[in-house]
Amino acid sequence: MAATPEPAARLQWLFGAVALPRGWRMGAGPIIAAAVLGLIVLAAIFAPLISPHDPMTMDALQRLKGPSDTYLLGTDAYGRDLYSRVVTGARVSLFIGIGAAFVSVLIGLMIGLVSGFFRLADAVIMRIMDSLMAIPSILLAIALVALNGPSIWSVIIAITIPEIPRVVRLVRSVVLSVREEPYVEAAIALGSSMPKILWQHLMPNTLAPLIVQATYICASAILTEAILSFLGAGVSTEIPTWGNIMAEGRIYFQLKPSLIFWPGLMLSLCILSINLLGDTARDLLDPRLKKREG
Amino acid sequence: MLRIRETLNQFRGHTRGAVTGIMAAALLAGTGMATQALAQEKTITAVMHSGLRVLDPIITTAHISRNHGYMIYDVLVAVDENFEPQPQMADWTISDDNLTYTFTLRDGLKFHDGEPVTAADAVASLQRWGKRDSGGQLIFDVTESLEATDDKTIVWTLKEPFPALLDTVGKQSALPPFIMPERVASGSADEAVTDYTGSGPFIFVEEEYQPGVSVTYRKNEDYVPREGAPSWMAGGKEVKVDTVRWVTMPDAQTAINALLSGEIDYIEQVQIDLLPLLEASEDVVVETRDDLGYQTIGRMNFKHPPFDNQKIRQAAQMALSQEDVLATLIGNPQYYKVCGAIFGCGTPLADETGSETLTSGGDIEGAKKLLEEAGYDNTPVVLMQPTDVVSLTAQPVVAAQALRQAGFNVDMQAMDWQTLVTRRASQAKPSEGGWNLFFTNWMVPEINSPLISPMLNGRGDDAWFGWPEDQKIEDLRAEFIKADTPEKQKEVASRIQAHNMENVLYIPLGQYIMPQARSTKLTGMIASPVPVFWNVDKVE
Amino acid sequence: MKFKNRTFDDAETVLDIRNLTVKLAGNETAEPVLDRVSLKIRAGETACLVGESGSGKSVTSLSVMGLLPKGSLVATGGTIDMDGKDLLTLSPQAMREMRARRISMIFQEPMTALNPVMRVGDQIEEVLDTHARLPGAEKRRRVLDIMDQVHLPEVERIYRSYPHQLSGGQRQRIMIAMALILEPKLLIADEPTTALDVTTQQQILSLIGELQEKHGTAVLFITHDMGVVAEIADTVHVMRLGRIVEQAPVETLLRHPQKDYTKKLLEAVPSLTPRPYQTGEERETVLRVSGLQKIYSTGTIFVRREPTRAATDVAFAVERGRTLGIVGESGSGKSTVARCIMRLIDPTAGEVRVAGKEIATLSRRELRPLRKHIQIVFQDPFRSLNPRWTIGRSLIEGPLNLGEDKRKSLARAAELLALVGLPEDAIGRYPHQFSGGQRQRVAIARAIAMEPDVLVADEAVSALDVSVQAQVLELLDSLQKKLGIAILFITHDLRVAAQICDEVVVMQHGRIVEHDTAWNVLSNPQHAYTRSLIEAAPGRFWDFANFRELRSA
Amino acid sequence: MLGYIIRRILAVIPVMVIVAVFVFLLLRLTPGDPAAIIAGDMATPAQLERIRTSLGLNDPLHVQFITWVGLLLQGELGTSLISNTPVTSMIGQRIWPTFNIAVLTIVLSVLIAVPMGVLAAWRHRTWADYAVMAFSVLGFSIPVFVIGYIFIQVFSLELRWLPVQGYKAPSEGLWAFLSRAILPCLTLATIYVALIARMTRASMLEVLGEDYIRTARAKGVAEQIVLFRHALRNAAVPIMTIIGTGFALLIGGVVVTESVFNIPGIGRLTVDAVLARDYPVIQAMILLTSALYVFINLVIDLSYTFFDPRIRY
Repeated sequence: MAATPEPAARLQWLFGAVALPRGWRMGAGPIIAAAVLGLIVLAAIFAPLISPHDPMTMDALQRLKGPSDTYLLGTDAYGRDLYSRVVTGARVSLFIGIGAAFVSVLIGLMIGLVSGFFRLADAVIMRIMDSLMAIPSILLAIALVALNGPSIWSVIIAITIPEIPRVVRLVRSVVLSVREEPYVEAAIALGSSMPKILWQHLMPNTLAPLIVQATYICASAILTEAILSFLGAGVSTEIPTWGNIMAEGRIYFQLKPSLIFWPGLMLSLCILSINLLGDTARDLLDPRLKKREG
Repeated sequence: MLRIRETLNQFRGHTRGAVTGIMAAALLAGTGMATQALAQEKTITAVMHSGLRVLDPIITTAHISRNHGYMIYDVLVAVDENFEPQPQMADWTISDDNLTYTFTLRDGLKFHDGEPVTAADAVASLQRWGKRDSGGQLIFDVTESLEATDDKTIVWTLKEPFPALLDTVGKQSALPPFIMPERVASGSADEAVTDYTGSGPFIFVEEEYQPGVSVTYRKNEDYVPREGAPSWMAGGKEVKVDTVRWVTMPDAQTAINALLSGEIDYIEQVQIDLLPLLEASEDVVVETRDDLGYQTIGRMNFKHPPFDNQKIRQAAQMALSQEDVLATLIGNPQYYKVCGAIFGCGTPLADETGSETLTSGGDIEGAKKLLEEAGYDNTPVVLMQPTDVVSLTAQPVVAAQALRQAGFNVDMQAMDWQTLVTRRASQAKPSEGGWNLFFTNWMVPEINSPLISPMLNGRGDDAWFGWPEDQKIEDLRAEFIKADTPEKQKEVASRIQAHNMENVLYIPLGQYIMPQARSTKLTGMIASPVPVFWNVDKVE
Repeated sequence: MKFKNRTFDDAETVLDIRNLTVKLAGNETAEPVLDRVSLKIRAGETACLVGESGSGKSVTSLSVMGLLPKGSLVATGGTIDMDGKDLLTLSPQAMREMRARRISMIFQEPMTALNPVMRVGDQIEEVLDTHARLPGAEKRRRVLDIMDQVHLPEVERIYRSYPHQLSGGQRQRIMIAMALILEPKLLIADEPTTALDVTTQQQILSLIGELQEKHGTAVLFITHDMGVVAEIADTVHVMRLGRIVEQAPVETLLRHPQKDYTKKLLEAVPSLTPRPYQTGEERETVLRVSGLQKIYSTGTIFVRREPTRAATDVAFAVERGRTLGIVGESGSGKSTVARCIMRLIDPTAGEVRVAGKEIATLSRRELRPLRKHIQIVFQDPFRSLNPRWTIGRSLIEGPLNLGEDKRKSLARAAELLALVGLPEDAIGRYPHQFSGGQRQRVAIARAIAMEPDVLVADEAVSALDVSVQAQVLELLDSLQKKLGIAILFITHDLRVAAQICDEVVVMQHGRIVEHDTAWNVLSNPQHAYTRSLIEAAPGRFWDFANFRELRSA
Repeated sequence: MLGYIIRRILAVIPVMVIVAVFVFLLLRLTPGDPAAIIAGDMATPAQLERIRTSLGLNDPLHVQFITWVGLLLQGELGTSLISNTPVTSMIGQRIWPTFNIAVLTIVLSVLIAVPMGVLAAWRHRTWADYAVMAFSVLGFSIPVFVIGYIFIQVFSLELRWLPVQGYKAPSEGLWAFLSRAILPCLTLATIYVALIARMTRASMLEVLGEDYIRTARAKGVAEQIVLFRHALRNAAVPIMTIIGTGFALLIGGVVVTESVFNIPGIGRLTVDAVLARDYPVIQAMILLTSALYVFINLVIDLSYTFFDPRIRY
């Protein structure tokens, strides 16, 4: 290409011309959210370095101890260091969140593009998607995890399957609305092939809403993992996740609330941040809301 | 604050009274039981350790179904707290050659439908039980005939003596021979019964039964208790309340809060860690129901490497420490006991031979050495960990850590209990859906004799999960059956103990007790491994 | 041409705006949106506020109503005087009481301006509920009365109707009824006819005039259409970039514009005089449509509905280097025809021959190589370019599809940009960096890049300001001369058609009612419908560009 | 309208068929053995095998499927493998607590959330808006069971205003019902309120930017009438939609809430059934909730005609 677009223009490419309003001021909320999330991600990455103890090593003599110099936040029912577990838990929880978001967006995007553009496939695909939507996701997740064994991947798959129809619908609705746009019709008139139109004209339009959707999937996946753990269908307690730390600690809710409090706090902060960033992105990317806000 | 709370309590008391009034009125209108003074209706609400789902106590060994069995059924013979068989529904005589047992039903036995209990009912029930219970099978292996000679007399003739017959028929766990009407008991032993007519002290209220949630028992007004004080499952079962409701609470803390606030009367099992919540209350008593409690155990798969090698089994056993397991599982030393006896400490056959490493904190170094000698090739050990059963989550985790320290390559796989139960039945290779090691808990009365302990079966594929082929244990068991004096039995039992530790048929990991908690309003509850609701009164 | 020439020297001043300044909220340094606007309207007067988009016309009217969007625009200076009160300083409550009673407003889009989920009768009645306490029967009588006054048929039925059940003209009548029911002194009309067809526009304009006369209402009329100005204005205020550049009585302004901007604005208004038909050499026919038909069946297997005939028996031909205009009001089927020819939709029957090849029945795949012969320019310049693509990428999309070399195509794209009058560096920029007119030039360049035989311009200048419109029309004309392209020009605007077309086809209800040279159609219309279209064109006797009456008329 | 309803109901058929096949295969092709839970710890492999045969679990898959579908077509949901009780009567016992709690939750949520959302949109970019948004983001960020525990701790254990657990039917007295239902409902409502408030706000923001709102204001109509008569009704369709789709969320919450507050509802029934591999119950429950979901969304689609006269089916 003759001219390389400047960075701002690259962003423009992703979000479309309507997306980035001029003179937009970022409130404090999203900045704090980004900072918190950044810290959590860093903690997750460097978990082995900042954990004073192995998060899986038990010490029967140190069960349910309060905070001390050795155990920053105390210990759990197996005498494992709570602080190290919460920090390490960030890894798995984030992995599940990001993994579920990534997989469902990827699969949903493919199916949605096809469905949005090919009438015949659409009828069949949407029936199947409607059916998947109709199955209550938490029950499906419990069933899938209980039946396949509670590994991280079965949790991710269990969360992903109910999310896919939502992504498909989103992508499809974008495709359906954009395919009537004059520039797409112009591309047809210019003799562009269907796959090319699909991928080059339509697909980029789905990215912005998909990013927003991905943040919600990520947040809800982390929450769902916690709920699955609570119901006894989560990841093995040997691998700490915020969900199963809480699930293990829940019977001590009154005696030793810190077992729920700290992972719960981290989880809520994390999801709060992701949701806030998602909301900010949505407010930025949604031209309808923008119109009103000038 | 305190004052406010008091006021609030009073307020609450008032409203609750009002609500009870409304409810009572509704009940009156609904059932037409206007004559009975409802203020005197005594109901015990009890939170049991698990939800009742299988109503046939013969088809399953689930403890909750057995407990249910003791509520609505009665047994011919029952073992008392001294492990002595005592007459319950029937008295007996034994012929001099020890081959013929004659049982005579006592008077006044009636099923809930009003029909008298006959010898034919008992025979059908015993026969169905014999198809399910392993001890029962052993007896029927040597049975010549079992007949009802008249309405009250049952004659059981053996081909060879079976000294433990009464102990087996009178055992408390896991499958006691409950007596059902013949029409019910003559059905298949593989299909659960659907007619819940018993002759026991309580009547099952079918309309109010919610599987897994709650079950209601009404007092059997026609039940005639045996003379004498109750002792375990023997003695007089006198019912002093009108209704007993068992409810399940999936959340342990909810149950405790409910007991503290007086919404329920009784919790069958309290997690030791939560005891501090109850200790502060003056309205609640925490106590142990019996001193035997549970034995927690590990079982290996003899069919697949590495545990098909006796030395490696020994190495694994050597690495484990009962203290570590119990401390993690239970925490409070008051409620657990390091015990190397496979038949359980506090039982007649208890013997701790060969359990030194287990009871003294494990010997990681020794295990390492043994492992090296055995030429362990780093085959992964697939260790199954149930995530949804509180009393089984700690053992695998502790064991995995110890085994790893000893040099094992441990692959701990988490699953829910159902998956574990399914998977342990699989004889496939561990890499193909099989397994190497799992843990479970037994009530001590379920394993306190070589006759009933499922782990001591050495018949290969016909043995319990793990499938050891061990002729020696089979010989020892045969010897035990023949032993006709307690001394002889004890002697054989100690050899069985030694052999078990040597061949590592299973690893006893110690004993623990689950205390119960009850409202101080409940009085007269007897000590027994099985929670019973006869003899209990509720005083307001 | 007769202009209104009443004097209002004695009339009472209804609204007096002085030095009104409006700024972006929270941005004191930016250019004001309105810069010291002063404006006086007297009883019975129609003041027209004209200007191109972004000139501040609507902001002025919203300031008067006190309806500036909260948090984004604020009035920072000046006064708006009415009834001796400064509207800018009134409390919200007091301002609410002024509305509908003293000042009312009607808006451009009658569809969106009416609440879609309320019956229109209730919406009118709500004005009475808000400002007057009347018994139910009296209320209803007054509502029906005003509905009668705006010449709505079957008032009882319409009273109970929802907006979507009415036509555009009826909806605008409802809006007018709502605005005038309390006989306010001032009516603000913000482009009230822009969204309407030309015949409906004429009716609405005369209705406003009629009611104004009856009630002596002052009208502040906002429009971009000089024709409308010539028809209805007493006084004209020309706005540009937030300032009033010229104010004068209508005739003075149209005959003797003082300011360059005003002149430019007037000169850009296309003349209704058609360009003379160039008879001449026989030319090759590049597009031939015959028997074209498009039927939409809306029924389902459960509900039988009458199918909609969007186009019936449409036939025409376009020769190389010529322009054929298709003229008609909304719903006449003109866009359907364009889209069928482009094969964006599939015609139900008929033939479309492009460059000698029949394309109406080809499959999409077979069609693709033939696409180069016929290209299209759409109405909305903001949506016809992919916002994520650089101009260059958009321009070479077609050539690349034809398998051309990328480097060569880019070089050619640069040439094309020069051809349509855009700077060369535009090639690496994005659509949002350009104005509407510039984008339309890019869209034209993109179509031209395929070197088509036929260019379909579907309302290609309708969304543009009049000055920009003139430039784009000029560009099309010059391209046609240079490249010999045939143009199929679809428009609702007779003035534009007169400017650019050699031949005109007039469509109504999906059928061609008249087909002749532009000259003949405009100067000697044969069909009644064509005549009504021409008669409805506002200011049709005035030659705006030359500040005088139309000679030929 | 009637034609539309018939068409919609016909369209449900393929959906339910896919759900049924999907669920059936999902359950049968994954490990798990109901016979094992029935028999308990001491059963030998041979005994398990006999129980499996008697339950019909050893039949070929297609035979099991046909048997099940045959039952379904007769309106039978089968019998629980574990407790031997007809599934219909199990669901019959357990559905009312869930239903009552769910209805109360939805009513409560709408009553709280809609005014919140309207307020936030009206006072856009003020502290009121930020407060509502903060709440609705927070509502999404705390696991349901944690919310439940906090409520129990505060209202039942500290303040002692309400019982900690249990369920009483409304027929047993309104206060008996409400005192036990209020905490689970509030717990469940948290996330639902967040969802609805957020959607109300977004939808209202969009509507408040519409021309007819400007028209209403130009008429001098008071602000609350603008908000509630003009705006809210136009904003209703997306709000209704989210109430419908949020139903799935509610089911998820119900499962957890029933555990925390010990309510004998269908949520726990399903979880227990899954953990026990009680296939007929799981199948029935998923089929039932799916059908309910489809039905609720049909009702919601029909409700659009009430809010928006332009929508005609």
